Amino acid sequence: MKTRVLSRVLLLVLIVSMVLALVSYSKVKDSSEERVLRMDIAGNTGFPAMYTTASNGPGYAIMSYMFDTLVWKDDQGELNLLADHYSVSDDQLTYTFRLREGVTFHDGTPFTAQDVKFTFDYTALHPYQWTATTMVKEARVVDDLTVEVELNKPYVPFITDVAGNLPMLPEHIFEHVADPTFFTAKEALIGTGPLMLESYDPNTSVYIFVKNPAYHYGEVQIDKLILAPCSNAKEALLAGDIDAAAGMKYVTAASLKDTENMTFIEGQSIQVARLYLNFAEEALAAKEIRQAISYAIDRQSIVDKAVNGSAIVGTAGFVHPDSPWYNPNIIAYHYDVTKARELMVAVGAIDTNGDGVAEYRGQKLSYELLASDKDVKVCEMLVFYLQAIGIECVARVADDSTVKGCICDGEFDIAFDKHGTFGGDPKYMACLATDTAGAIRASVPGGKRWQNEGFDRLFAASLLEQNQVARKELIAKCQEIVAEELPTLAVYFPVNAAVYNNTVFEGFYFTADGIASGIPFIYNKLCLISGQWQGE
Amino acid sequence: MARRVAISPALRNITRYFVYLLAIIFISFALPRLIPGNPLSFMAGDYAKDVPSSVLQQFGAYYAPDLPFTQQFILYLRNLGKLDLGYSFYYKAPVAERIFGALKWTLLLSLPGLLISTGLAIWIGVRMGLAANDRGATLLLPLLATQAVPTFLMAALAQVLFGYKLRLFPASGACTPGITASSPGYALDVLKHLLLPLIVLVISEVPSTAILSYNSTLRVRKEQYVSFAKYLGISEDDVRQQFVIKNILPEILGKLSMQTILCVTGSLFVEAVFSYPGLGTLLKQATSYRDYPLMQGILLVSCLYGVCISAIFESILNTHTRTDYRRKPNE
Amino acid sequence: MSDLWAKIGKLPPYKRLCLLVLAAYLAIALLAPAVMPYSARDFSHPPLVPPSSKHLLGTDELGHDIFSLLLNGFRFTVFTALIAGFLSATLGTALAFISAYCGGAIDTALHFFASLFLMVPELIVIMFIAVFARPNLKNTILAIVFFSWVRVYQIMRAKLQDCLGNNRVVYILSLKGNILDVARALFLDILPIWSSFFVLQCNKAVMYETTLAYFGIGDPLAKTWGKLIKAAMDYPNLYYDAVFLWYLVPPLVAVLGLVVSLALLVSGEV
Amino acid sequence: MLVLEGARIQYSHLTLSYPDMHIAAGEFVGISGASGCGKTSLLEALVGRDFRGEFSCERALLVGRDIRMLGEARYRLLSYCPQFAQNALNPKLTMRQHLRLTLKGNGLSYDQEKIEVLLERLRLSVTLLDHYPAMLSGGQKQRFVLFLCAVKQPELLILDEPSSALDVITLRDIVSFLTDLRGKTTIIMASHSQQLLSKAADQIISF
Repeated sequence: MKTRVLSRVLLLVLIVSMVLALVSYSKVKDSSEERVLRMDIAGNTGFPAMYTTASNGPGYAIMSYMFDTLVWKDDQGELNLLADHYSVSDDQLTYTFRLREGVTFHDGTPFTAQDVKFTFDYTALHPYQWTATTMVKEARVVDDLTVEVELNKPYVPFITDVAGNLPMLPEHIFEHVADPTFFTAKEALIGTGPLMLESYDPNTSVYIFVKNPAYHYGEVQIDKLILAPCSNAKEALLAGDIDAAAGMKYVTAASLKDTENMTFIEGQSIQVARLYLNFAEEALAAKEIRQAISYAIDRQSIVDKAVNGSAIVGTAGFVHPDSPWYNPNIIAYHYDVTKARELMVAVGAIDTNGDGVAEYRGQKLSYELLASDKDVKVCEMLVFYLQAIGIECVARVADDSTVKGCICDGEFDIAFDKHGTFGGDPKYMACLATDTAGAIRASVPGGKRWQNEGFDRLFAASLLEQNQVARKELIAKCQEIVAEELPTLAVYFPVNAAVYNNTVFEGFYFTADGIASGIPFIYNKLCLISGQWQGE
Repeated sequence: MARRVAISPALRNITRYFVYLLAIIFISFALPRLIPGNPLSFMAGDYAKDVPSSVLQQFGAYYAPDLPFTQQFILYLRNLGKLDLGYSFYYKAPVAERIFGALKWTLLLSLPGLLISTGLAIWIGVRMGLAANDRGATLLLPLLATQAVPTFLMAALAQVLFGYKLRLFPASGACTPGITASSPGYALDVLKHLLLPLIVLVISEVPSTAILSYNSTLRVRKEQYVSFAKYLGISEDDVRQQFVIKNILPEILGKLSMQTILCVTGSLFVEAVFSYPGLGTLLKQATSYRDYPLMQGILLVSCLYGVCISAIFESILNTHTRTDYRRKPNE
Repeated sequence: MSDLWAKIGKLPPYKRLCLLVLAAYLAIALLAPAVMPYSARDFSHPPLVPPSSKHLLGTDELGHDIFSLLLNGFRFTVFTALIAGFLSATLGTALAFISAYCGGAIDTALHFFASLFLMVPELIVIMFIAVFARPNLKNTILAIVFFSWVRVYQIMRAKLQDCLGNNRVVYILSLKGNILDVARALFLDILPIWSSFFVLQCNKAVMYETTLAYFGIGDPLAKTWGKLIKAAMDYPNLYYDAVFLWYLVPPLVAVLGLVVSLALLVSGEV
Repeated sequence: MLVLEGARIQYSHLTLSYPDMHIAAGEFVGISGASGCGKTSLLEALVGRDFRGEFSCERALLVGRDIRMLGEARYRLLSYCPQFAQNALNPKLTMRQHLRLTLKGNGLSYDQEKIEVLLERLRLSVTLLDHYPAMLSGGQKQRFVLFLCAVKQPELLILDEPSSALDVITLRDIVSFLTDLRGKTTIIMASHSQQLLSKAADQIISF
């Protein structure tokens, strides 16, 4: 009996020492001189080729490490990337791009005007989900490095929306590809970008890139970039498992502000969190009730408490207050319950039977409030505020996809959701117009929507107006209509933040108006060119 | 009963399992279709304008959302007959390939977890049950308390404490990013990443089995043959192994069968916290991106696995009880 | 009544302690509205205040008084547990009785469904339900019952099949008694097992509730302990400045206390 | 061998007291008395493991040592064959496994010849060794229990109602088996049957 106990104890000691040995072994880091930068990524973003990458922000950003567009943005704003310079014809119909000299694809093939033409031709055949190229009539090769793009009709945001979004494909590879959405061979990743994919593991969602030594825009400052999912970015960053945390919540990032070696950066706000109202509900279709709702919601408190100050209070005109397009003269709708109640009474929404819920034309103002399970706190506050003016809401939370899906299908009464692409050119206001072409899908609710001829006319005119001052005037008028009519209610504009370890790499920034169509992350590839490697 | 004698038990079992199979195929077909909203609405992400038409075609050809329900089901059966689970439009890869890629990691984590936890649980439970004067019951409190701590909480605490603060183990992932199957030290690296999730999984799984074997032991212990074994002077280890464990085994096997079924998804919480690339993580990804073929495939594979496991355990239990022993010599 | 007291008197001391704890839980659950210093819906307090005499357990990010939320959680969790436990123990027993009494095709069918339940990994089903069920308290309870009746059914069925074989029942059957007579005759045999199951299922219900809360099933605004724990876990700076001491630990201890007492009460019985 | 003085058993509603006993080595003692007079209670209290009552006595010595202090070690010295031995065998083990474990536990080696002789005396066939308990009849089980008790070569063999599940013929076998053991082993046998006791025992103590 004694010997058995002894042997068991010995076995235990053996196991423990093995484990400890294993663990101590892990401390030995490979001491190669490679400059490896490690960042976090929010889960799997698909096979990172142009047509196969996930249709979310990180999906595009990761793809853009390998593929360049004609123009691009850094923290200052627009710059020419594959284009050396471009010009626009007076009728706004023809764009002439002069390409940068000496650019090659990762496999050594030179990048020429023919590739640009091919890309426009190819996307006409195989629509690209990130940007529509339907307005392009024809792309013509002028010479090896010059290409002309002719449009069907003027499209003012062409440079930001198309030239700044559309990755240039190598003709010699894609000319043979019939269906690019299922093309996941290694060749599908050959572009002109600063990085080349070394490996992608769909199981672990780890992306490893190596530098493109022949990058045309400058020397890449790192040798390797590793992107891996990380469930606790803050601790991982402090522990040195990652060098930069891109997908950190604002509050978490802010808590690292004063930490040694950590740099906290705050992005521009290019997202909107807003209330969708279903106009099939008679009461919600009444302008006065929408205005009452707007007065009844204390947006400042929501920003302070529900999102811990990581946002800017929403404006009624659906344009960001920091934007050059913002019209400061619109109605502000400061929190005012008395006024809200007055509006309700004026329009006849009164609680007649004393159950605490108002009725409007015989119908009880009792709704379901749909929101993402990430926004339960906002949801709780909204329910509370609406209750105060006699609108009863039952909260229903679901995951992001369900919420977006229900909004797109019109299966909601009142919904709260966030979406991006809310910066830069105000073309995103298309989601409020009758003709929603050009708006991202997630921002257009299904079912019965707000429709206003005056707005439609002004907005359509703004898309064609070439004079900036006149266009600004049109957009300002649009905002006035929106603020008065309140087709949607912008609750707040979230602000993104990131933290990185400045002893490893210095020079991350948030891109002006977001990467490409407004992606609010620090994944801009040009950080890797302009930044400096700090580690030894 | 007499009428049934004509059908052999083997045939009856096969029929039964065939019906189970149909039932789970139907479940895997029906559940994803119960999700509200048009599947196509979900596919466009936050920034995308529209879903590529070829993806839609591919999806429509397999999932056929516009056909009537019965025809969809027939199509599904036909595809399954061809062993075609469809194409994941999020990963742009065959569903089967993605599932087995993830299943590999899940099993790597949960099978050892299951073996260790069951072994440990029986060891603890039987010892508790056999301890003199009910002293074993004192261990009941910590076991129950451990059982009551939600697994996700335990995992998160362990990760912060051992992974990040004490740096004893790698805190997340299945291997160091950058190390591939061909690099030297791969196996060791995988093992290191496995340890912390495994420990959490084992700790979360031990209490229920331990309490079960404790209760069973208490019952068996009251049996006359255990007392008699003592009277005969049979050694304590033999009493434990040959008299107690052998007799609580059927119950443990029943439990084990359930635990093994839970294996495929039971480690979900642990996987989620440690970013471990298993089936649970895949399912979460699939549901959040509404990758219907993938969701359907995961449901089918995990339910199939469940049926197989319970068939295996049932046959083990049957052979076990058959030799046992309940047969009278003249029967 | 005196019978009950005698039974309690016979219990080992630790079980009596469990009963005491459970009685305390029930009392707090009943008294909570009177004792709560603030309403659970009141978020007007400054957010993230450490414990003070005004806020015994501080406030959360929105500005709820955590102590009030905790008391409120007693109501939700204790009553959810009681209802779900009662329903699943009763449903399982009733089905088991039907199964054992009728036998034949009905038994085969019920047993088939029960086995199917055990074969389908439940987390998978939970995740699907999370996507399509409307979250409210009723659905939480239904979900709990849905997942937990099977075990009761299986064990009860075996026990009832034994019981139905015994003489007394055979006697009633021979007198052409109907199903109700049999049920009445077996009532006293079933009751103790049922009550053990009831306690056990209450216990399971509490644990399910925390898990379901993690998946976002249930009324999003009902402040159950599961929701409180999840809220605490989502708070990014939980492990700094000892916040977890008043944010995470109290609901966790409350859950542990309930689960452990319920489990200890029936330990060694089922 | 065994000394017992002033033994009393206290149940909640009942008190039993016993006459003093002095049993010498090699003796065959019968304990007689009507059902319910406490024979089994005494034996359980002295050597059993599942006794649920309060036992008190002035002296209880087994080979000169206090039996209450011996604990599990007492089973090195004595064999106890409980009443209703139908459930005394592990359903998951064959008779041979029972035998092997018993020998192992007592540090004895497997002596084919001796075992066959013992089995023969109890009129048990050697082939039965590979049977599971469920495959044996009640009488066979009873005899196997006795066989296992004997095979460990105890100094003291205690039997409680060995006749309970036996017909007259097997009873005769058992009596002759026990009488053969007399002299080598001290035997205490409790039975309500005066006839059985008077046939076998040297001394009969009546309660």
